[in-house]
Amino acid sequence: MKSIINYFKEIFSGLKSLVKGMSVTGHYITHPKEIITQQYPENKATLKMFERFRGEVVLLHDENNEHKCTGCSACEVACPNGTIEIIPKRIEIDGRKVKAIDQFVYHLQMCTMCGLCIPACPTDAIVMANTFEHAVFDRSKLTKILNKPGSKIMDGIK
Amino acid sequence: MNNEEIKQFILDHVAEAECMEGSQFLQVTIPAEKILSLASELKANPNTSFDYLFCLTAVDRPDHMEVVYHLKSTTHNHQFVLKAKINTRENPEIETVCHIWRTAELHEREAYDLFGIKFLNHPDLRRLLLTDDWEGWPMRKDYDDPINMIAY
Amino acid sequence: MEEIIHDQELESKEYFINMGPQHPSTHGVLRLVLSLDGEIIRKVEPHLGYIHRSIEKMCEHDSYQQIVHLTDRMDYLSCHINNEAVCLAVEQALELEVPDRVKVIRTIIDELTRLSSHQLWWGVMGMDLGAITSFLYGFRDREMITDIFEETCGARLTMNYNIPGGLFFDIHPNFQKRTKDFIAYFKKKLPEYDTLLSNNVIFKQRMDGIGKLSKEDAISFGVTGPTGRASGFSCDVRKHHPYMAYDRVEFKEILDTKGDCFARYKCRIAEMWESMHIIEQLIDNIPEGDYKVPTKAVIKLPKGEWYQKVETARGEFGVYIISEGQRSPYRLKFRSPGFSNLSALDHMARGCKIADLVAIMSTLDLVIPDIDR
Amino acid sequence: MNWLYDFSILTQSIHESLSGNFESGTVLLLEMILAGVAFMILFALLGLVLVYAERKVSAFFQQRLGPMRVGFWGTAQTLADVIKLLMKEPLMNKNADKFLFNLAPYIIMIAAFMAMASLPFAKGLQALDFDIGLLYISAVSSLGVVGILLAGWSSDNKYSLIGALRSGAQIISYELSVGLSLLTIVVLTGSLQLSVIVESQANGWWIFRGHIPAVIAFIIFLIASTAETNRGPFDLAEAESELTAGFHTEYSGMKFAFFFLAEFANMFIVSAIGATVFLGGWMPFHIGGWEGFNNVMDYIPPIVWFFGKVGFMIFMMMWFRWTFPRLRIDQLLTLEWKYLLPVNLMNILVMAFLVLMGWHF
Repeated sequence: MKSIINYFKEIFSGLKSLVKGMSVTGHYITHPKEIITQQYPENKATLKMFERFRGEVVLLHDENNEHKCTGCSACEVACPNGTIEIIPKRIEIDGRKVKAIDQFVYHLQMCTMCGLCIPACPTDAIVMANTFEHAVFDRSKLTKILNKPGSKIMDGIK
Repeated sequence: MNNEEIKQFILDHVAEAECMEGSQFLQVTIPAEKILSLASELKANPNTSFDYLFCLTAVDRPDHMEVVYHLKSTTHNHQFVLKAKINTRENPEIETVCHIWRTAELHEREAYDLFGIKFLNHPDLRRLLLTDDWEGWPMRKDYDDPINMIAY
Repeated sequence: MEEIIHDQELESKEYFINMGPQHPSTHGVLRLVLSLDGEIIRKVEPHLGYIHRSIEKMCEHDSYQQIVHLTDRMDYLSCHINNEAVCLAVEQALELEVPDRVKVIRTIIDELTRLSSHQLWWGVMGMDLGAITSFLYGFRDREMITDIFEETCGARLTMNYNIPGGLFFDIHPNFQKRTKDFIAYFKKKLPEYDTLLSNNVIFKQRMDGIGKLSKEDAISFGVTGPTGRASGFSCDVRKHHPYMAYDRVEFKEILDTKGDCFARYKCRIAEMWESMHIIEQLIDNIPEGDYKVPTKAVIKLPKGEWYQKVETARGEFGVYIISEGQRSPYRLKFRSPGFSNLSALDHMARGCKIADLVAIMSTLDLVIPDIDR
Repeated sequence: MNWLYDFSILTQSIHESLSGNFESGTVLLLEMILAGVAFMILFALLGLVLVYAERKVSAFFQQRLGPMRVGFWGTAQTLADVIKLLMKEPLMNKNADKFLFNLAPYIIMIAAFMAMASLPFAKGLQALDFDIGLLYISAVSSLGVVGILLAGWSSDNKYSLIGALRSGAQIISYELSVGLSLLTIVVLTGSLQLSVIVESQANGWWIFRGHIPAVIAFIIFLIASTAETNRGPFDLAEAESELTAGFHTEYSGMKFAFFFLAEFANMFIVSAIGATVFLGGWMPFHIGGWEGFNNVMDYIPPIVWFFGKVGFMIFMMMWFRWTFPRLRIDQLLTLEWKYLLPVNLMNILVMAFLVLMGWHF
């Protein structure tokens, strides 16, 4: 007799647990306000990344098209993946030959966004930007030259 | 048991063991031939009962190979590092411990895969991480892979 | 006639199935070769290495700061804890004492990482058993933690927030508020996990008594983390070798003795409560101070060797550094919890059905990059 | 507007106009073609609507929005998917049994068609009204498993084979429960003819009139029919986390779409049977004595009632699917042989006793 009671108890407790489980999903279908989907390209205007988000390395330029990079290669050394390549050149400032950058080459395809290059920079020339849409149609487009054409080093940066 | 007692215990069993108080654990180096007898003793003896092998790895030294066993006892809560020194780099061989600590089976396969150390009597000694037709032992210091070079 | 009868007798013959490298329940590129007798599993043989990147070899050429970011890519679900292992080893070797503030922040983020990892595990676990809805609920809650990470650490998954000697940045001003909000929110949502899956009769029956692992086997296989603790193996590094702020918080080590899938499941759910408990104790008491101690640009460890273990969401993660005094380690070994946990899979799955293997795998909570390295 | 309430007027007029123009053999042929075309259109529409509904319902269960991009609120999503599936390359394993491999999806579709033929959609809207209609449907709807078994066998894939065998064991077992739970109501109606079953519920649906045994039978039917359609917690034949995709692992393109469509068609069929037998088919909801209320209910066309009830059943099945984890094969058989079948047998006895004593309403 006991086993028969247990048998029915089992059925009822089983059914009860199933109904309870269904109540959880049932709660969400009756509360459409709790939908968490974000429709990405449509909400672009309101979408804001957190300021510390590491998207890609950029070389800061001011309004005079001047940057702070001296070409010291500290970031190149700090980078674990060989993402940054500094091609230096010699320029003349006040009659002295000084090392400067010719091209600041940045291989986005190799970057792991670890951010080690940022604190390595002695002049705070590079920062991490918040951009996150890096998809391009051609891999070669991922190799970027960060210093803008015609830009030069800011005065007083050594 | 404290480090001193473990040291004494090992010296009783393997006279030629070299002990060193490392920065963290007691490090004991023994010849590779002695590993099986010492390991079974360390596991079986109720005073030591090192039943938990939490790390097994190999080190490639300039003139010899080492297999490093990090041992811990879950009952006595003491731990130490056992190093088995294999005197050759050409064709290193050592007895397996995988029937003493079963976790060693995969760890030894990994060590074989990356260092080329042959674990004798291992039930299934094959390449683990690399493909079966891989040539060479990548974690050795003299391994040269011109295709997948690390850029420096 | 006899011959014909003999021919027609049903002989059971073992056959093989390749589960993976592309398979919905292997969570990555793990390949299991199953020997099957009907649906009963006779043998499971893992074939690894599909995403082997030889991180240990790469570490032999990298500076210690750079090694830290490589550990992100191993167990990506507990990346912060992995980072911490390397940082702790380096700090120990350099005999650096990090400020209290760093210790507390690291502990909080450790526990947040553990929570987010367990949330993902819970979702994926449900999905492996066919309850796809749990996957989205798990991710919904995890999203809040990744937002906290993104705001403070600058990335959602591979955060690289630890550096030898401290942290990359100080915490964001919103960090405490967000974390408290999350704890309040998740305390309401976690019972929902129980009603949806844990108490479900189908779920219970699928997990109960499946994939048993005894305590002796767990120790012998080196199975750690919630998986080992469900078998009664007291292996919580946070308790046995406290690091960071774990010696000043009060928490329980979740232990079970049954060692089956359901015990492992319950252990992880209980661990989520414990993690929230730890965070609650610390979040209001972050001491003031520096967020890092200055280190040299080129860190050179003295000659010697160090082994540092930490408790990741999957178990005991160890870093074994042998230094010869150079800027890179002479040899560096990562003892990854998944690797040892996986070795017990064959032992646990023999005699089970294919559906059980899926349950066992998801309660082992394997992360394949962690195993392959 | 009268034809909306009684389709026999419409069908009769079509029949008469055809009879006036052709001889009887041609009329029969033309009518068969007409009915066939109508069912095909219904089939396609069902596929489109149900796939969309499944996606949306599952999305709302999971706090998502579901398809939103193609058409208004993603309504054209299924259409886009059909086009995609049509353009896909039909691949086949080298060692697959080509004939059976190609045959399998059609068998499943044909089984679904045959079952659908005898469903009473509304008054007078029924292609075949056998006097053993219920028996016919339960016989035909289990034919689909032949297609699944063939698909699994001929694919030359072990995953498919395991899935097919699982499905075989499952459907053979659950066919029993479906049949017995339907029989419980047949005890009440005393007829297997679907139109008679529907007519007998004019004064109230059997689920209300049959006391608790009818409710139990309904619950059992709901569980067993979900299992019979290989859905929800019983989708062992597919079991995507264990067997990748089970019996249709190797299918692609349009042949895969047939399996996909058949799943939804089967879901519709079992829901329709359930709605017909337990919930009164196209009969409106009546409460004895409330004349005004009953008149309002009568005003809603029967076809709306029918599809509403079917929709309710389908929604329940979706709810199961998106809540529960999948059963293991031994659990599945335990559930059937240890729980559903004994309860069902007992239930049928109780029902027979009730009917014998005349205690039902």
